[in-house]
Amino acid sequence: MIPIPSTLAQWSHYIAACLFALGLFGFLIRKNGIVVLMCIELMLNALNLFLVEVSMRSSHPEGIIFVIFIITVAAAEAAVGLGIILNLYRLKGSVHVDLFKSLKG
Amino acid sequence: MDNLLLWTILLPLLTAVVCALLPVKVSKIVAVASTVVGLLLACLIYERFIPEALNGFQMVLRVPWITRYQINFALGVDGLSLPLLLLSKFIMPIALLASWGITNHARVLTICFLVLDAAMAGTFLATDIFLFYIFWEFVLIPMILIIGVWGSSERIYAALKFFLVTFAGSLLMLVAIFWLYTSYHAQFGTYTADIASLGYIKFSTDPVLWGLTAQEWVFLAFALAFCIKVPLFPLHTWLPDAHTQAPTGGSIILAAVLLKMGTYGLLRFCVPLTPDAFARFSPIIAVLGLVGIVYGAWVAFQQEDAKRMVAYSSVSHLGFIVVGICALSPEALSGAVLQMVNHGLSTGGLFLLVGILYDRRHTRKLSEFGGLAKVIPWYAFFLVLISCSSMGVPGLNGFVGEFLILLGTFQTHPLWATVAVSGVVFAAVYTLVMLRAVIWGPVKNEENLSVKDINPREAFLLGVLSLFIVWLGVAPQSLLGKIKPSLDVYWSQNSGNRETASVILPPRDSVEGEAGPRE
Amino acid sequence: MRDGLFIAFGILTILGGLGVVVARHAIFSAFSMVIAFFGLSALYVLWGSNFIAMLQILIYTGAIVVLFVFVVMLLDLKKESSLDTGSGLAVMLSGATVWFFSLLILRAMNRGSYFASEKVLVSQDMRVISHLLFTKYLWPFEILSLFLLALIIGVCVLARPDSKEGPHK
Amino acid sequence: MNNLVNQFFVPLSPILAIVLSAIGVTILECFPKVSLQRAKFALSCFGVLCSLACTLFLWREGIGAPTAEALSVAPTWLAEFHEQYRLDIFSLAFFFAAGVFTLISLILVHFHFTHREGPREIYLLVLFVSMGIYFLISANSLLILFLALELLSLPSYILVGAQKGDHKGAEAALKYFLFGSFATVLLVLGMAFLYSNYGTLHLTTLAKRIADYLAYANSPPEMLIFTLAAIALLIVAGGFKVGLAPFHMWVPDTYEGASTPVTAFMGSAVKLAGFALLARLFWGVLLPLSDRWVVMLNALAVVSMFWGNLAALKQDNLKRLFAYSSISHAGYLILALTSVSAGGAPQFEALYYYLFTYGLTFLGFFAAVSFIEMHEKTTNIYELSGLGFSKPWLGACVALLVLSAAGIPPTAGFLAKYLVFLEAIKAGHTITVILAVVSSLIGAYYYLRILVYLYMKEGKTELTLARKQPLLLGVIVFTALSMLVLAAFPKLF
Amino acid sequence: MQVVLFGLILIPLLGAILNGLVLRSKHTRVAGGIATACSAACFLLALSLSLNYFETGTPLSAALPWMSAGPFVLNWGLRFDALTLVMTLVITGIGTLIHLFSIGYMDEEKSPYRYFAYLNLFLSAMLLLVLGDSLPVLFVGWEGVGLCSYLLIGYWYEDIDKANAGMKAFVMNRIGDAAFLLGVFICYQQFKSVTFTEMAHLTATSNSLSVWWLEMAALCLFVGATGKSAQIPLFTWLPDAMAGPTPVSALIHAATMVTAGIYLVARTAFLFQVSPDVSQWMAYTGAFTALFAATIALVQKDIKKILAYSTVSQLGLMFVALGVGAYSAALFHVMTHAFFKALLFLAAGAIIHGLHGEQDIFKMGGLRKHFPLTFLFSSIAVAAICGLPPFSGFFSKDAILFAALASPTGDVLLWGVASLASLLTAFYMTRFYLLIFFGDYRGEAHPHEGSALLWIPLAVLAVGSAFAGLVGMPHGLHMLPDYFGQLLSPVLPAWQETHAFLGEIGAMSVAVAVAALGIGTAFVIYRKGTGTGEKLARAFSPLYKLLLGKWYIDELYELTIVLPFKALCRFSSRIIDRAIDVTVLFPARLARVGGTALSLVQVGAVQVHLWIMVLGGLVLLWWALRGLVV
Repeated sequence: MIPIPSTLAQWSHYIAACLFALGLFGFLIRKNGIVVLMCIELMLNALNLFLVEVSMRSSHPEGIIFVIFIITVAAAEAAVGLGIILNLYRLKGSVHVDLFKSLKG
Repeated sequence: MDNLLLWTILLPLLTAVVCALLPVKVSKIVAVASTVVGLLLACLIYERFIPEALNGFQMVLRVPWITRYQINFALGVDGLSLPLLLLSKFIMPIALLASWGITNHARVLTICFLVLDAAMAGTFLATDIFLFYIFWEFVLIPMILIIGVWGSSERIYAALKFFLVTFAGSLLMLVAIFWLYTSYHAQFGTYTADIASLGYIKFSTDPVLWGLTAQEWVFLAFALAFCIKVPLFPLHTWLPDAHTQAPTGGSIILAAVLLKMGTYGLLRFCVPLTPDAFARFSPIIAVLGLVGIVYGAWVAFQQEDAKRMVAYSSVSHLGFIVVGICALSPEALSGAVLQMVNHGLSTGGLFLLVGILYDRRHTRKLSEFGGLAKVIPWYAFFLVLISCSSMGVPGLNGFVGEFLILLGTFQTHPLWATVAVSGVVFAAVYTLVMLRAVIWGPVKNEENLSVKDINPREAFLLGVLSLFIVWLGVAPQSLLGKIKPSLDVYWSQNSGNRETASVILPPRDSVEGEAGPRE
Repeated sequence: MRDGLFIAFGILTILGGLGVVVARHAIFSAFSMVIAFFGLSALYVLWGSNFIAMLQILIYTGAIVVLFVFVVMLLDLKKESSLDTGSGLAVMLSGATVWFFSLLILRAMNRGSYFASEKVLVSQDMRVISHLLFTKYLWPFEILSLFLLALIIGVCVLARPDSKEGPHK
Repeated sequence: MNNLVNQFFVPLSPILAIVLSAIGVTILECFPKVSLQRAKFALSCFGVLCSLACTLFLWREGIGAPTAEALSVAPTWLAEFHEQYRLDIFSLAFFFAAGVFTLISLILVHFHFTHREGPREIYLLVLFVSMGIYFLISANSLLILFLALELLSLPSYILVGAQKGDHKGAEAALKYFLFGSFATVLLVLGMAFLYSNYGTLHLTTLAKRIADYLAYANSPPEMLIFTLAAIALLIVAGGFKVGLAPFHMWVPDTYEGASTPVTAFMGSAVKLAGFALLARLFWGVLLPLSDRWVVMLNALAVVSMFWGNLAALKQDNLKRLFAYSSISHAGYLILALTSVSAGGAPQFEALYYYLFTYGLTFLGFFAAVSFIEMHEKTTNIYELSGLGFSKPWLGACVALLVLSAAGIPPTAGFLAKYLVFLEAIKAGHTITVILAVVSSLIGAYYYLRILVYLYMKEGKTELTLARKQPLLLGVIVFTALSMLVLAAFPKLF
Repeated sequence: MQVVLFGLILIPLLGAILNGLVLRSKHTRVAGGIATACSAACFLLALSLSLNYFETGTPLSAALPWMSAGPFVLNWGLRFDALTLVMTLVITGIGTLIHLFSIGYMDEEKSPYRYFAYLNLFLSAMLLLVLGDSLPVLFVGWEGVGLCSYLLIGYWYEDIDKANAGMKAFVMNRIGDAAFLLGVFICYQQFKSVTFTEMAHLTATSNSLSVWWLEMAALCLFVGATGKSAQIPLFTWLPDAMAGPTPVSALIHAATMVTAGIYLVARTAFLFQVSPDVSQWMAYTGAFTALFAATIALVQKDIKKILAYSTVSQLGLMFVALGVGAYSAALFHVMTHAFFKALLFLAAGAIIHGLHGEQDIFKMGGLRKHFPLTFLFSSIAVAAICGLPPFSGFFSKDAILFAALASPTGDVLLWGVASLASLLTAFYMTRFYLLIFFGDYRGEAHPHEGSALLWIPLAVLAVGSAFAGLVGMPHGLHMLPDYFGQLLSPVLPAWQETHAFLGEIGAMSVAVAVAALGIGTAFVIYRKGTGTGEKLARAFSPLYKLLLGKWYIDELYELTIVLPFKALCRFSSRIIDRAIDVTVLFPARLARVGGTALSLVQVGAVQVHLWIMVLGGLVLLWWALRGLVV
């Protein structure tokens, strides 16, 4: 039984939020497909941090379980995302996402 | 399955399926035969219809359908629907035969007509508001196909316009139907889609939006749908296009039956379901009808295209019917119902005649014709006769309806009748101008000299139409007498206060056990 | 001590995240991501969730980032001359959106009430978690296995080089 | 043993059938040198058929979820399993729909990829997506919802980009993937918020706690902050999945870019899953807060209807056109979702009926598109010219399907709209319904355009059937007929 | 016996159908024979009915159901009373003669069956008009005769002017008909019945009637009558109607149809009795129409136009009689006028036929040699119309003039105007007579007398013109009883003689003097052909042109009514309808614009799409949390 440090309790979710915001920002503005994927990972990690915080604060293990699943899924998503990016690279020789806008209107 | 009403709907549908499988020529014959049988069925219904049975619908059929919402497949016939059923069944073989000459995709055309037949019969016979709506909208589909596939050059535009404008109105009606339906549920704790039962809804008198009460909104939603279909004055612009572009058979049905669905709807829904709102708004609608009478005639007078002229004349004629409905006097009511039939015969006949001319000359421009009385005397004879019916020459059917409408309207609203009477004059103007342009005068155009007179098939159609035109002019009592008691009841229930009416008459739900509100 | 560590690793994490977003070359983004993940796992340790911290290092840093780096290397992307962010307007709009978005989230996190707020930490060690995984969360766990099977097959489909082979050849 | 059968295998049988057939297909995949496509197709179909049969069996036998008493004497793991696995009438109904959609999609896939190159594993991927849908439908925990959603999403990203060398497919996959993963992030964020507020991932418990929270008279509004934020985020995530504006931007691009049967599958089964997710969350959990989310969802529904219908007016590509149409239909479906009067129970029937008929319409139409694509190589609306006469039966079926999509009587599409609107009016959403009605008027125009091309334009060439395609034509006829049958006998549901 | 009443209508109707639809004979004699036979059968039937009436003295009536709606019940009710008797005899009698004449006149026609079918149809409608026992039934005949008139005027439809004349007649009649209908509605509103007997009965007995409404009814019916009987302001169609075959002009536009208005007013006399203002108006309208038409007739050159304006003028006189309450005098004049005007028209027809279509009297002259019989009969007719005793016109016109003077509602002005009209009538008829039959022949065509079919009817009519007046001798002469008045007395109210400055004999003397003056003046001017007349015309050139141009009433109507109406129609069709169409379709256009805009939003760049999604989520989040965190 260790008391929660006040900084941890007060600032942890700030870090999560910052990370999330950074991820989201990068997600929206970066044109390199791979970096965009990384930004998604950043956002997921921010969520993980938040979930761990919640779970630990309440001494409740479900959040941790959730985090484990999220990590797994994130890995899978990264794999699929990279596969898709690879596919695109094969077609166009670039991973610049704005090159792919033939579908519109 | 021994219900006649059901067969009036089923028969054409089954025939449509059969026709889809048969060779084209056979399918045409089968279709005509089937519609003739349909007509006989309608006659049988007419025969079995008991005028004195005052309590609502007769030959009722009720099959549970969506039980969860108490929606039934319910059919019935009363004095309002009987004439229109007869009309639609009568017009159908005529329309089919009028389209006999169409050779491209003739089988599909036949099927469209048959489906239309079923849908129209269903519209007039449905006593369940949901079923009514289904048929009401379903009519549009075969009709736009008929216009859009077999029409003239601008057919697609006309078909889309026809569909979208009429669909627009009916969608708002749908919302009103929902509203009625849920209100009934809120008030009586049970659902019903029975049209008569929905009349028991008590509306609050508080305004809900823009100072109008719920009842008025419901009324407006219904009225919009029906007035577009009629079509009432500012909502009429789809009609000339649809009529002009449609093939002859389509025009005939459109004019003869489809427009009547609007006036029928006004009578069937707007008046009984929302009586107070009707009382409040009927002057506006009547004024629009009056404007339509006059305006339709004026515009018809200016038309170059024969079909457009007849179309605008429909606007004018239907104006009479609307005014008659709004006047809500027993004479005008009978007149309006009769006039629906009359207009169907005369305008249907006119479209047939224009179509015959179009078949021969491939133009409908009035200026292309002239002097045809010399070349095709029989055609001229029928044109004059049916034109006379259209402009209400007494002794023919058009007069009886118009006369009763005006007579009845004058009893409640002398001013309306006075304005409407001017329509009689204008009708003569544009009809006579049309006659002059087509059959009188010298034969100016060489091509007109080789025009052939009507063939036996056309002569038969025109003859039958003329026969009924004269018949209804001379002996309208055969129809009026059948529907009179029913209309009298209708009138007494819907004019003034309902309490006295219910004292005079047995309550509506005493005959149909299920009709009334259930606890 | 814990506070100091927390602040340090927190800053490290955020800097790592920033690096991911602003690095010009993808490979630097990947390396920044390693820094961020490392900081995060440290934070997990501080929160007392050693198991997650371990997973973070193993899976994220060890597998995912490696995957990224591998792909970046494979694709041989040239170093971009400027940050590939699109027009300034887009950046500003996105920035404003993100700022407002995170503001809302953050304030929600600040004001929202957590379901329990005993100021204590209970160690969630591996035993507890694995027990849960194999009893209460066995069903999701099995689904996860199917998920991974699907993933393997899917990635196979994606990554397989163009085969001119039709299904019925 | 009997217990195990009755309380585990039997309730799980619809899913098990799919899983087993998927494993079977996986085994078949191990022999890449042999062309086993037909066998895989047959096995997949067999699995789905078995699943359907199991569903119907369970339906007839009265759902089949064990009772509380039965569970109290059952082994712990079984009780814990049933805590996570939810088998109710909702699940069964959605199982059935998902099964039917999957089966038809499989047929479409089979047809499509018989004639062109595609991955061998496509049936397997479809089965995985379908599996994900089944899990999602029967989920009783946020965790499983999340997992199942991923299980159905990842293979569908791959399905979209499955055709090698197809620029459009690859682009569509990228867009779908980016949207999907971002939606996942938001979904998880929402779930995390719910979890942080209530401390559980279990849906039933969650629902109970929310109800308790609200019942607790002095609960300050701050207590609901996480829940409300979660509502917003779940709407975004679910809205993405069902293609609700403004989270729909991927839909046109992806539907256009994906191969036709995949689009059909996504537009029917995946959309169904999206609604299962939304219904599970908003009806199962957040119902007491309906006054909060109904407004939001209704607003989005209206935006969706108009956005979809208006944007569809300009489209000439049938797939894109139906993509926009599906956006507007998402709006109508959301209306069914929000038709919960205060304190009233949600009206499951309307939503389900709409989903089912719409799914069939979509599948049937895309079967026809697939057919046309095979002959004409494009999916442009012009390819339909004159089809109504050159192929009267096919044309009639397409016309019927289009009419149903437009919601014109006497098709099931109309009845579906009718029920949805009725429920919405009952719930008091009159203005929304009026707007919905106006938007369906706009929509009628582009559906009519299809009808115009079918019947009113001259066809360029006569379509000649390259090969007999009984299955595909069977699908088209079946879906078209079901539009009439479902309308005539809605009691089948 | 009652069935016989329907027979009166059905026989000519069957004749029409037989001729027009079944046989369609191209031989004038066959078609004409059938038609004439039908007409003659009607005459015999009418005669037997009349005899029956004379014997029993009770009206005969018959009814078949027509329509019923609510409380309104209407029958095809026919009633044969004294008024009907007179009209029926005139119609069938003169009708038969004219049918007969037509056989000779239309001998070179290509489709005579059409002509005779129309003629029989007309007879049927006209009989229905006079037999109908209620306003609507009367109206059926009323419109029926209008239709036949339209068809017959436009019989030679290949000449577009003739078709136009028919149309003009129909439309102008329709204006009157509209008013007629309003009158019917008012009657129904007041009496809850539309049969004449009931209405008359109620007028006499009921006190719940609104006099104002009754006056309105009378006014409406009068307006209806002005349409059919060509009174101001609806008279311009009648001269144009001369485009039809001359026998038609004789039958329809002189003898029978145009008098339907008179008949209507007489039939609804009970209404006009209680509407003195309307009666007064009617009298003045009639008087001024009489004068007005007479002035125009003074200078016309077309033989039929002169007769047409003369008809208008004579009808005006009848309305004067009706207006002052002398219904029986009006009817009397209807009868005598039918004889002499039909005779005049038929004579004109014989001449036109003999001159191969020449109608300009300035190109005639001296025809008494070529048409001796026609000349003889015309002389009688002219004498009658000028009012020379003892020809029929004298008695009837005198009765009217005296009534205009001595009736309670009459006055000197009325009498003066009517007498002036008589003076002018005498003048222009004498001019007509002199220019045609005397002097030298000024035309080119070779004149010849027609066949017996042409002159036999003339002879019969001449007898009528000469002696028909004797049945209505004025009391003042104390020679013969007023059979005519006695016959009609059960049906028509009598007028009360009041003291005037002239007695009956005095008025008669003045009338004769006036006639003599007119004849004398004309004789002075036209004795030697056209010379003096032309000089006078030059002397009074503006007036002459005004009269020759018929006071330019047609042009006035064209300018004030027809052109504005056409402009209005064009405006409605080209501007208003277009505007409505654009307005109705505006939402559709708007939707297309919206669709285009939304397609533009879909730019294809994935991050823009994502940004929109984020924005949407942001708005949702803000909405969900508003008030709590922001």
